[in-house]
Amino acid sequence: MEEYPEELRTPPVTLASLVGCPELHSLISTHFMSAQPPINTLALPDVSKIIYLFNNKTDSDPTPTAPSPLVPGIFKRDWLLKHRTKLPAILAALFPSHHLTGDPAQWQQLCSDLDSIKAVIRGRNIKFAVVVVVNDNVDEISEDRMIALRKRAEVDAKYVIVLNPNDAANLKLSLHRMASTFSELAVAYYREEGRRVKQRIEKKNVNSVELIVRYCFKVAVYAEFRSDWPEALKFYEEAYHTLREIVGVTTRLPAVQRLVEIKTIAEQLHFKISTLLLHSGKVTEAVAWFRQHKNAYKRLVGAPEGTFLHWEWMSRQFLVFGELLETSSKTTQGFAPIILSTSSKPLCEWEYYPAYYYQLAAHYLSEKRSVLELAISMSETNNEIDSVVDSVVPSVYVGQFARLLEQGDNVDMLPLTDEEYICYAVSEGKRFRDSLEIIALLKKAYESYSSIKIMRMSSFCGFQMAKEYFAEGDIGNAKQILDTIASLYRKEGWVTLLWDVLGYLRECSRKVGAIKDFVEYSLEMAALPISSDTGVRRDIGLAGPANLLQREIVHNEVFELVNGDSGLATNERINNLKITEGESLQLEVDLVSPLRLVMLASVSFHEQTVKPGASTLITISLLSRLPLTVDIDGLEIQFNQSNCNFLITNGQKSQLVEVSDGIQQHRTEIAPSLSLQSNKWLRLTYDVQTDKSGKLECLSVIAKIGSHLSICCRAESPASLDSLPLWTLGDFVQTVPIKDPILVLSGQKSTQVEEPDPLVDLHLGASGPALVGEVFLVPVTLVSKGHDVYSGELKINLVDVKGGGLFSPRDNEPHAMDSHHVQLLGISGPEGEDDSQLDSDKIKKIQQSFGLISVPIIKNGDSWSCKLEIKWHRPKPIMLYVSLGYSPYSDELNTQTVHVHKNLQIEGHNAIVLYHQYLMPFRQDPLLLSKNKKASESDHSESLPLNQKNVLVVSAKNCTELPLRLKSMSIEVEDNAERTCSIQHGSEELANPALLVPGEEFKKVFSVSSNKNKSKLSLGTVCLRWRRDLGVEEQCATTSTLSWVVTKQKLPNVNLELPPLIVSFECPPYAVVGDPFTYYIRISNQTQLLQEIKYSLGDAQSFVLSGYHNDTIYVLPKSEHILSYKLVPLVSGMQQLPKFSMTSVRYSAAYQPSNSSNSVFIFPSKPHFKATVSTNSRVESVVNL
Amino acid sequence: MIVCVAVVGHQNNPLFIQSFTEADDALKLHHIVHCSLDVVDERVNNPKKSGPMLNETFLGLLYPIENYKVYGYLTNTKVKFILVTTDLDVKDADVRNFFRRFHAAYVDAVSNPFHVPGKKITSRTFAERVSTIVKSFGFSSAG
Amino acid sequence: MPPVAPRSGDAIFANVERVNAELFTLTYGAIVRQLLTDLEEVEEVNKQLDQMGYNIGIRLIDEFLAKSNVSRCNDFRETTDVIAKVGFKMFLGVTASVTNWDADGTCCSIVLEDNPLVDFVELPDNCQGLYYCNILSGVIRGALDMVSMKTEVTWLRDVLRGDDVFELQVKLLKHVPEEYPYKDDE
Amino acid sequence: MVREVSESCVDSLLTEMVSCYCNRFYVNKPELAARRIEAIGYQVGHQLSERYTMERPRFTDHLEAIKFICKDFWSELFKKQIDNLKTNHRGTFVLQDNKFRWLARMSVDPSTDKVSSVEDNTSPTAENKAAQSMSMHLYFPCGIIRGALSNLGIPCAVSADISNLPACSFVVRIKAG
Repeated sequence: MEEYPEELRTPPVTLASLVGCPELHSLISTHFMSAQPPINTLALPDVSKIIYLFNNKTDSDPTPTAPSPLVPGIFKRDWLLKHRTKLPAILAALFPSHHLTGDPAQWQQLCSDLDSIKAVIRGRNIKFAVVVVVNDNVDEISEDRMIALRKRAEVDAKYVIVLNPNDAANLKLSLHRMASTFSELAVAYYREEGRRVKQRIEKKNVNSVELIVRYCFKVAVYAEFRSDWPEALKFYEEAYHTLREIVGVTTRLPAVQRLVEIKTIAEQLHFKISTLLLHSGKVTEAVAWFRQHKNAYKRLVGAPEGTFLHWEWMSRQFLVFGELLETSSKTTQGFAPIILSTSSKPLCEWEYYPAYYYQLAAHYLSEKRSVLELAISMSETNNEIDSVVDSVVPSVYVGQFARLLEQGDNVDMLPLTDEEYICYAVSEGKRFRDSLEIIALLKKAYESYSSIKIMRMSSFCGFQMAKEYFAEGDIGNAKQILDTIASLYRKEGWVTLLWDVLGYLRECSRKVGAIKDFVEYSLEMAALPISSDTGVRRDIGLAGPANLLQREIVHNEVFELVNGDSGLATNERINNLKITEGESLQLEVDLVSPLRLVMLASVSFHEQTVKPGASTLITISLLSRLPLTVDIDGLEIQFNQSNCNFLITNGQKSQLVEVSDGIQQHRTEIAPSLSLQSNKWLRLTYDVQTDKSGKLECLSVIAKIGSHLSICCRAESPASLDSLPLWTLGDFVQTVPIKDPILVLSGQKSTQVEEPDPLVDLHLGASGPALVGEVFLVPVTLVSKGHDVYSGELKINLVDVKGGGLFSPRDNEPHAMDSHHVQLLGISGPEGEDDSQLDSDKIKKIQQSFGLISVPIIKNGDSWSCKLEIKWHRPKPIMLYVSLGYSPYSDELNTQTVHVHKNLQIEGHNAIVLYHQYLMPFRQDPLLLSKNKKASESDHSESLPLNQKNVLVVSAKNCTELPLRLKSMSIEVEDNAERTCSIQHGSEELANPALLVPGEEFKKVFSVSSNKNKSKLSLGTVCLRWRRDLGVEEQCATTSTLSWVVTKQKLPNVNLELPPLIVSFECPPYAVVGDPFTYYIRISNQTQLLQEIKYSLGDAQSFVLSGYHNDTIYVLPKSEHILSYKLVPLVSGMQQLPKFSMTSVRYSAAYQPSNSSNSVFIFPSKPHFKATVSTNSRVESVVNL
Repeated sequence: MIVCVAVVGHQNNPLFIQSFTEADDALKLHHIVHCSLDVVDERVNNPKKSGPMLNETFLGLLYPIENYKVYGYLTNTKVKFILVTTDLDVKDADVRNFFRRFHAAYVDAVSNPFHVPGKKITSRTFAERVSTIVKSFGFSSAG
Repeated sequence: MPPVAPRSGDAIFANVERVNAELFTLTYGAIVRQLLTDLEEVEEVNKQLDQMGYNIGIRLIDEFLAKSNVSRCNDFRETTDVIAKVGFKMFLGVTASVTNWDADGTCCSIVLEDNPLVDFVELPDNCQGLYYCNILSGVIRGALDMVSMKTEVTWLRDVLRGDDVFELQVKLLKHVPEEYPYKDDE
Repeated sequence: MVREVSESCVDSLLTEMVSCYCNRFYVNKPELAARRIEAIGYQVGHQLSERYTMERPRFTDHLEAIKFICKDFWSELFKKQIDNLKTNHRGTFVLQDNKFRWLARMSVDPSTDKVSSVEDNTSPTAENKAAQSMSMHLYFPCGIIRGALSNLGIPCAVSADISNLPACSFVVRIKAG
């Protein structure tokens, strides 16, 4: 597109010419440029210059005057340019206002100027406008002056424009008016011009088709000037079609040049048309148009000697259209190509891609190049033509050339003969390096395709590009592109294409003497699955024909090379590839390498696991797809445990293969034969043995071939072997690397070596169930029997047997520590070895349920022990896992560890169950209303009478199977809670810890009284100090050494209420048969209200009594009523007093006193007491109350 | 006349490719076939462009290149048949008919127990059948 | 001559349950291929095919006798004839012919033009030693065994190996004319 | 006209194939035998699907392909269609054949146990031998279905369920991706 003249590439712009007032020109022209539509200005300082502007035109335009019957050319080369730069549509004369208003002389001058201008533009209907430049206020130009001016200038009023550069306000406005006026005039001008030319076409008397073409072109251009695109398109197309008719008709020029001219014109018209189409967004039309353009001229090759011109032209067509398409697709992005499947020749997606056109442009250019080269080789011509060639120049007409002939000072143009022209063209052609151009085109295509992920197409372009690079000797670029392409062809298995690419790559590496690359490419080629002839016979690339024979040739060549055979020296193709002695070449073959075809190693252990020191079988299977049998000198099998590496040498080869350093000490097997036949598994089975535990994996198999080459194949497991490239062998039944049907499916290249049996005993000496709360000690003992223990480590794990997990955030605990049900508190080293020292040098990690502690070196036969401290917060069984990991050897290299595991389930029990009860004062019963309600209500919390002395009995029961020692029992109140009641009891500590045998209870009595008026009473927490009974050493064990376990239990809150009535009984502590005593029943009314009481006293056969059996009484507020009875006991022994029952009418609460409180002991006769001191702890604490 | 036919596997690997030209452009034809796979992908991946012939095995004209026309066919088993011809105006009917017969031949070829699915077709019988189909191209429906 | 004329193979074939031959052909092909992958050695495969054929043969003979109401035939010549004419037809839907009798009537050839087993089949180059249809020879051997004729069946011609027809040579080794167990069933 | 052979050919061939792999090659490695039998079925299914999808537009989705298996494919093989197709719309399909021909034939086939006696008398009791060989037989049709589907571009796993004979249902689990 660049080679087109600018005037052709861009749409034409109106041209206006300004005369006079040069100081304003720049101002005006800049404004016009930015106006819409823009206007180019042609500025003339003063009228005198007009003459020069136009007179040259007068003689250089014969067309209107004498239409010669034979037109020398179709388009004038300069016509378009002229109309854009020289020939204005409007001429505007600028006059300063004072020329109108000033003295007559100035007016005269003005008039004469006007006349001369009119003289010039007379005949050609250039539009005329007058601009009056006012410097100060406008109004001083009198109306009649203006009219006079208009008369003189013969212009319509609206074409006289007043411009005042000084008043900024109106300047813009007036300039704008000026622009619009001008463009209006211009449109008129171009329309008239166009109509004029059109008339010529319409009246059919135009005798030459050339002229019609020219006229159509002009009309179109004029239409473009006034941006009437549809018309422009219409006439360009008309011109184009008419032109097509000329072909073969006209005989104006010699054949070749005639064609050249026509094609050039066609090219311009086509360019215009497709530009217009694309700019109006008609992509599909444009593409269709291009297709027909291409088809119309494709066959017009013309005379054989000029063929290259045709190809060049074609190439340019594609290139230009491609560029147009690209630019337009940039502007109007995302057009969706719809395939017009209705039409007979549907467009297809590809014709919408610029890359498609670049590709073909390149294609034609290479066509051109080949033809041109031919032409050049033939055109060894006489030098008189050559002299002509130098003087050839483009002629006046587009697409024509002439030779310039200077005689003295007058120059004239002579027509060329075709022969001369061809010579000229050829010599021109010589000046260009087509291959660079071709590369550029292909690059555009390549990149454009790959940018829209059309990989195959782009690869194809890339390949051609690479070939060009190669031809140019730019090996670097060539190789780089070829490599990327090769990978695609590999991936999709296009063997023939790959073969070709590899052929080039191979030559590239040959050229730069990259021997490793050369060998790799060669081997890959040789291994390609090309068995039958692929039909690619001729047009073979550097690779030669793709067939078995050629593969074998390549195979032989490369193996001769690596074997350093002297025979190669003669072969000059390979002279810059040499392997010097001692130099070795190692190829790596991994899962992704293309060389996987060349050699593939599948390795399978016969067992999944092995005992250390025991030997297991391993099968190494090699497969090669090279066309010929390869004789391997030695195989080197490498494992992750290098001491297992071994070497297999070829029995037939006498000379010893040198092995890569560090292998010598390893064993060497001798295989009868190591010849690797094409497509046949070479299977070798040997045994390996290791005493190092852990994973034993075969890493790689290195095949040594000849003195230089070694191929290192990554070992693969047969189980995962199916990932071979997808093109591998079509015409063979697939074979498996191993015969054994199981190994084929499951064989692995690695095996697990078990660790040696441990020779250390691990004892967990735990005794009985643990008690909740106490620190439970589990002694761990290590006894070494046969192994020394180095860098030993104990791991301890506590696991909930029920699997519930030891950590339970769900139940919210008052003590954070209780969030663990069972907790590993610590690990105490063996006696004598104290923690601090143990901490200092050894690891010791303790978490809630996990512990890690390092074990010192234990010599064979020695033992070591420590204690685990575990605390239960909940009664639940746990599983204790203890595992010892150690290494039997002191040296750091051999870091193989042996493990011993032990586990033990430990029950956790509650040691002590606490419960409590409340007692009333003796023979006194408050009436607690809540008691009566109890039945109905669900509230089971106890209630106590307000400001009465109450008795609390707390008892602790030993529910274990072993005796416990009790230190103390007390009730503690949380510090924060204010004391709501007073609790008295005896000394915290018991004088000497009480022994509590299993199942036995320990009771302690507290007296509780509350006077504060509170409904609820929080009593605090019972807190019990205890420990296991140590039996024998109980005595010697002083309290200081032994830690006491503290068991706490919060007492439930109790309700307090004021009893309205309190009944208390009074009678002597004992009575004697026969002699009477008084039995008082005291009913005290605690309330402010009068209480009506119904009571009754039942009969009792063991007593005779006097007094009312039942009655109703009234007890006054805050006072008490006493009933007194005389009783005479009749029977001795513990006797029930007569049963008393009463009902409070107010509360409708019936009420019986508890039986316990109303029985009395009757002696048969008067007893005699002696006071004694009891030591019984229980009595004592009662007395305490 | 038909210059090249090819069978391409669902991984775009060539299963069978045969050119029928005396001209020395076999390799070029291989390239053309390979490139045409891009068009097939395009057609299959956004069927809206290919309009009515959605899911039809016959893909129609893939793309025109200098002097060649390339036609495509995609079986239910994602196997592609590519046909390259030099004829300028080809009847769709002929191409369809060609592919139909070609498909039948292909099916018999892959029914050979020794044919490994997804691997090259090396059957001679297939090659022969193909060349007869190719020879008879155009006549079947023309007359 | 047997009292009841044996029904013609076509008649029987028309009446038996028939299935699409493709399934049969492809299945057999798949089996052969699998055997080749598992056993690798062509000779092994031949042996296995023959063995399979034998097992099938000793089973099919019942159905054959039942359907074809061929009364038990003691004469070797007659038997082979029935197998060729009726047997092949009623099972494979193809007819075979018996030729090349030797002088003492203990050896002949069964010739097959057509054979559903080999539709679509082409032997790969590296399987040339394979007797693809070896199962047939096995079947015949097995069937004849059950009518107490010890035979040896070998391939003389094989279309897959480029011959024009299949030719099986059946050689009678020894004929044990004692009652064979199936008498009681009838 | 489509070529045909007697059904007993196919049946005896299958029976023999199964017993060959179960009782001769992999006597006490049933899982290996199963693999082989499945592989054979796979190849057959692969080839048949190629054959039976000729002349028909490409399937747009999995369901279409499955339906094809249930209808045309099945009737080509068994002269009947799958009786019931269920799916969970998450890639699992259950194809039920109320009277699966190959099993039906097998169970009535009197020669099965005789075969076993011919091959090895060390075999366990006849009926669980039959059950075992029946499940072995099923690897073949499973392979066929898998082969057919994977050739249609649907990688999947197929298992058979004979909990209620003679009905047999094949469970197809399509592999994601």
